[in-house]
Amino acid sequence: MIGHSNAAVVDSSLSGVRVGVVTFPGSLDDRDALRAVRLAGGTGVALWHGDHDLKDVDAVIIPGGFSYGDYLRAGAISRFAPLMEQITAAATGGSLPVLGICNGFQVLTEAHLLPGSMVKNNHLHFLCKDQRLKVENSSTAWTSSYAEGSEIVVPLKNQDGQFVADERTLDELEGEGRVVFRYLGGNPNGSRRDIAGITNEHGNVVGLMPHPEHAVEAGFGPDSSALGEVEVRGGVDGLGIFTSVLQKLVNK
Amino acid sequence: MTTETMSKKFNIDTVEHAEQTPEQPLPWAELGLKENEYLRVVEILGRRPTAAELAMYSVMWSEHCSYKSSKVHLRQFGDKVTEAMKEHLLVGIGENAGVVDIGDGWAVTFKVESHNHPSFVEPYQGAATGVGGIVRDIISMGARPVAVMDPLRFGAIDHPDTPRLVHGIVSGIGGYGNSLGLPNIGGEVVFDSVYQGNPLVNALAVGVLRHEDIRLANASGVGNRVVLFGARTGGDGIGGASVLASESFDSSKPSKRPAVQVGDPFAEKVLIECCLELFKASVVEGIQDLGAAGISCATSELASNGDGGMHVELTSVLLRDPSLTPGEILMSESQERMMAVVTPENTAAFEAIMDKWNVEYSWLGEVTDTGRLIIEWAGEKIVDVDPRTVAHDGPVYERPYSRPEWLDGVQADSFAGDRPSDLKAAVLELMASPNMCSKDWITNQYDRYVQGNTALAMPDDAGVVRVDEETGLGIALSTDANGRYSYLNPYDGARLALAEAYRNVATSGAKPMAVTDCLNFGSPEDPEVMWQFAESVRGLADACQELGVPVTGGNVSLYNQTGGVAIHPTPVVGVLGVFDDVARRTPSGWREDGQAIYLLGT
Amino acid sequence: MPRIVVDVMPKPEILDPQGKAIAGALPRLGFTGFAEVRQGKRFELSVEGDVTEEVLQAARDAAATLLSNPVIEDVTRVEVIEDAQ
Amino acid sequence: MPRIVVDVMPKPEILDPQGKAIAGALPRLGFTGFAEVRQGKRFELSVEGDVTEEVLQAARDAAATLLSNPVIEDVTRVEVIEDAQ
Ligand SMILES: Nc1ncnc2c1ncn2[C@@H]1O[C@H](COP(=O)(O)OP(=O)(O)O)[C@@H](O)[C@H]1O
Repeated sequence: MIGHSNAAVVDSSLSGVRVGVVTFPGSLDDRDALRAVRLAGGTGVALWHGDHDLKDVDAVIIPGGFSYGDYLRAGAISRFAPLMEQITAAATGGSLPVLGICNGFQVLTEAHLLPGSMVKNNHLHFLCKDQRLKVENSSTAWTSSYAEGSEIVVPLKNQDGQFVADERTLDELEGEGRVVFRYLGGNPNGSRRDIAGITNEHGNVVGLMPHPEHAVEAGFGPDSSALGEVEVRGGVDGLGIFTSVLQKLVNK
Repeated sequence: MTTETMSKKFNIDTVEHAEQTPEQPLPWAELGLKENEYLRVVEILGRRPTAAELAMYSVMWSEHCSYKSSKVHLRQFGDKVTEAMKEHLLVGIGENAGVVDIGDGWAVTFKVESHNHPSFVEPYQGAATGVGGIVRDIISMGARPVAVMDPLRFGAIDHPDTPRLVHGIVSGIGGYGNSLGLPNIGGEVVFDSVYQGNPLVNALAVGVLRHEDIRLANASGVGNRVVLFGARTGGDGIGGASVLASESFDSSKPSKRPAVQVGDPFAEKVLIECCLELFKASVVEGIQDLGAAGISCATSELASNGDGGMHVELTSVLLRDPSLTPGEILMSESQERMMAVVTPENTAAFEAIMDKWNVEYSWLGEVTDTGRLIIEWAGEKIVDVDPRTVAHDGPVYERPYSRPEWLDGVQADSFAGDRPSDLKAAVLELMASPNMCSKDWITNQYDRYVQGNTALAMPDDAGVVRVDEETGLGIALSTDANGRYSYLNPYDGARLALAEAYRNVATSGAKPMAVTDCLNFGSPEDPEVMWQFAESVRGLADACQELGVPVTGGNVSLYNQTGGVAIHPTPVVGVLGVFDDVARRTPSGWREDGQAIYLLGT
Repeated sequence: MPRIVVDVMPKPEILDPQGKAIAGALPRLGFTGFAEVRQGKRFELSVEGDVTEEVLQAARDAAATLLSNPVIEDVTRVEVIEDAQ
Repeated sequence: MPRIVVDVMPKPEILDPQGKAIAGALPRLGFTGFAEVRQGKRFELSVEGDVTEEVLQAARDAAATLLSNPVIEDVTRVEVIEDAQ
């Protein structure tokens, strides 16, 4: 059975890779993202939104949550955080790998590091479920551990998760292979073209609505995996996101 | 001084003024005090109270804050506890929440509370602020909140008002809890027409802490400073106190005070992180959350649990609504506020943490050795009381109770239908009833993953959360109640509620350790309701003793009735269990083919 | 198509967490001089046909019952607006 | 205190899930005759002191950068309003 295989994945050479996780006021899954980096074998570094210091990290994760309560628009206020300037500068050229999860994805679109935007789910409710996804692009900094076209199950949990963009942008994303994750088994929130995650033109910046950091540890993940049968809460399909970036940076 | 403060000062009812105008009529009845209670206040003070004192006594002596009708019965939870049951109790009944030792230097604090009436008036905000309030209780013990649960009761599923309540309450609980990053690990949903005009919204929160981090609500150390931080104080929740709008009592100026409180989960999330940083840096001596009765409660409880007195300047309170009078400021129930006691040496460190999290604060005064709680308004004394008389010496009632006459009839009325011929159809019908069918449509609106430690949640009978990542040490929680059983037999109903929650925790694989409860009943002034209450408490206390688990805290919610009709007695019981390693938890239900099925018990 | 605008604002005495978050952010972004921000809702209802007094009344009723929560919000405007085009 | 109003509406080509839900609910509640509903936001910024051209410009800039997201929303109005009192 899959699910008890965590330990086997860890590769000690990865521990030198430093992955920063930014905490904004209202971030919720920041400690979870740090744990995911650690379980994947890397070193997690806590970053503070108000600092101007990226602490020499090799990659950055903008975690989920409700930064500033998401009252205005999800991610709208956070994008102006001092640390976002550093991140934007380093990410734009294609060098710094940046992953935005859920609220982090929203921050990246607000900061124009990724196109499109998120609006309320079409059913208007918060939705928490184990979501099946297709990995459409395995050449990004965050997906190289997966085979192209492979399927994974990771938790989805949000209120403003409906990805929207104009047709031209959508066509462009599709044409350039920049749709990274697509919902399978029914569209959970009305996202255009079932898009769950996208990347920029360099493949270093990736944003997705579902939460891979909640499918990295057997016993605390989803009840299912696209890779085979699992124990109760044994799904660890999200771990590949974190090993991807660690491996890429180690081999650099 | 602003002109606003000036004009308020002009009208202010000072202690001196109270001494000079003993005959001044006061609106004590409008504030909910009974005549004997008012006379008792006069006796304690040796004069008439000032408007501000009246405000404090009236809220602190309300049923909600003083437990005046339930106290005599609740004592059994303490009386029936044995030394063995107390072995793992670090903090027992009486504090904001009980604290249980779970080993390896870890402790857990948990409590369930009601927000029934506000949720009927404004379902979303009522439920949201219910979650907010119980979470602040947990923070104030020094703990990081790690999960919430929500036992709910609604009226009939097909009643036209039910959708408003169900959707509002569920989104309110989700909206607030999800935004705080607290996994929702369980709860209940029951539909029954007795709850039509009186839904029950109980919210449970659980937090974890190291033994050395336990904080208590007391103000000690002469010269230590008292600080209020978090949200600004507005006119929230003091609609009924609008009689205090003009504290010279000579004007009928209408007061526009919102009876409804709006929650700000973002402010609370920041408050959680900021409090945890305060605890880690050891910069607070005592801390108290502000809930019902606001500053009245926080100052009088902190002062009376400490060893001296307290001196407070009320104009220092940061206001959202500058027109508030001193009495209203004392009664305001604005959410997302905390009060702390800080040594002078630690003030700079305290302020640095507030600034980091962008939390507003104001220094209100200091701890004294006078034994008095003195509150001033721009230097004029408006409150001068012994804080114990406000916080602890409220009235206690031995309300009459009697077994309802209708009970025998109800108990005799057994079900006499024929055994259904088509068992399959009967099972299907049963399973499709609103109380039996899947609750996914609710639980899917709650985040059960956040924090990454949830080992079991929906659809399992108990929620399980890991506490220590190194060892797997963790806890299980379940809440249960059955109002129908309790209606038929309140003594056994309470015992069954405990037994069910206890079983749910035990079958998950945890060792049951402690109990919290939320006792939802009708009016204590009705002797039959009072009997249901007395029987339920007796049943719960007896059952706790039999099972060897102590009640560590909880909440009493009375007056749950519409017109003359009370809800079914609904004692919601929460049981906490401990795992040495959550990897050993057992989910409910069968997952694989070929497993053998056994039926255990009688 | 003619439109009716409905503006709904949080009651002045009620806490407005959304407005508060924005008011906190403005000075950090260099926008000073604003004392307070309140965030409300603006609805635009397109009307099929002419805006008769009846339709306007329906909009007023909808504003009071569906579009606003009278416990915490005020309807501050129900008005026909001219279409820009 | 003088106030500046900022209205922000979802772009016409972007689906507005909340407006759509309201449009669906209206006829169920007996409010007919409405073809479409769009739900936007209305901000009221209270200004300390006078509303100079500078302050108004700050409000316009805040509207364009913080209060709206140009990918999905249009700022339809930035205007000083008279205080009722
Ligand atoms: N209001 C609620 N909040 C959170 N979880 C709930 C709520 N109501 C029910 N649940 C969860 O849904 C699952 C099924 O509930 P229920 O059908 O009541 O189970 P049971 O009948 O076995 O007690 C349980 O895990 C329970 O904790």
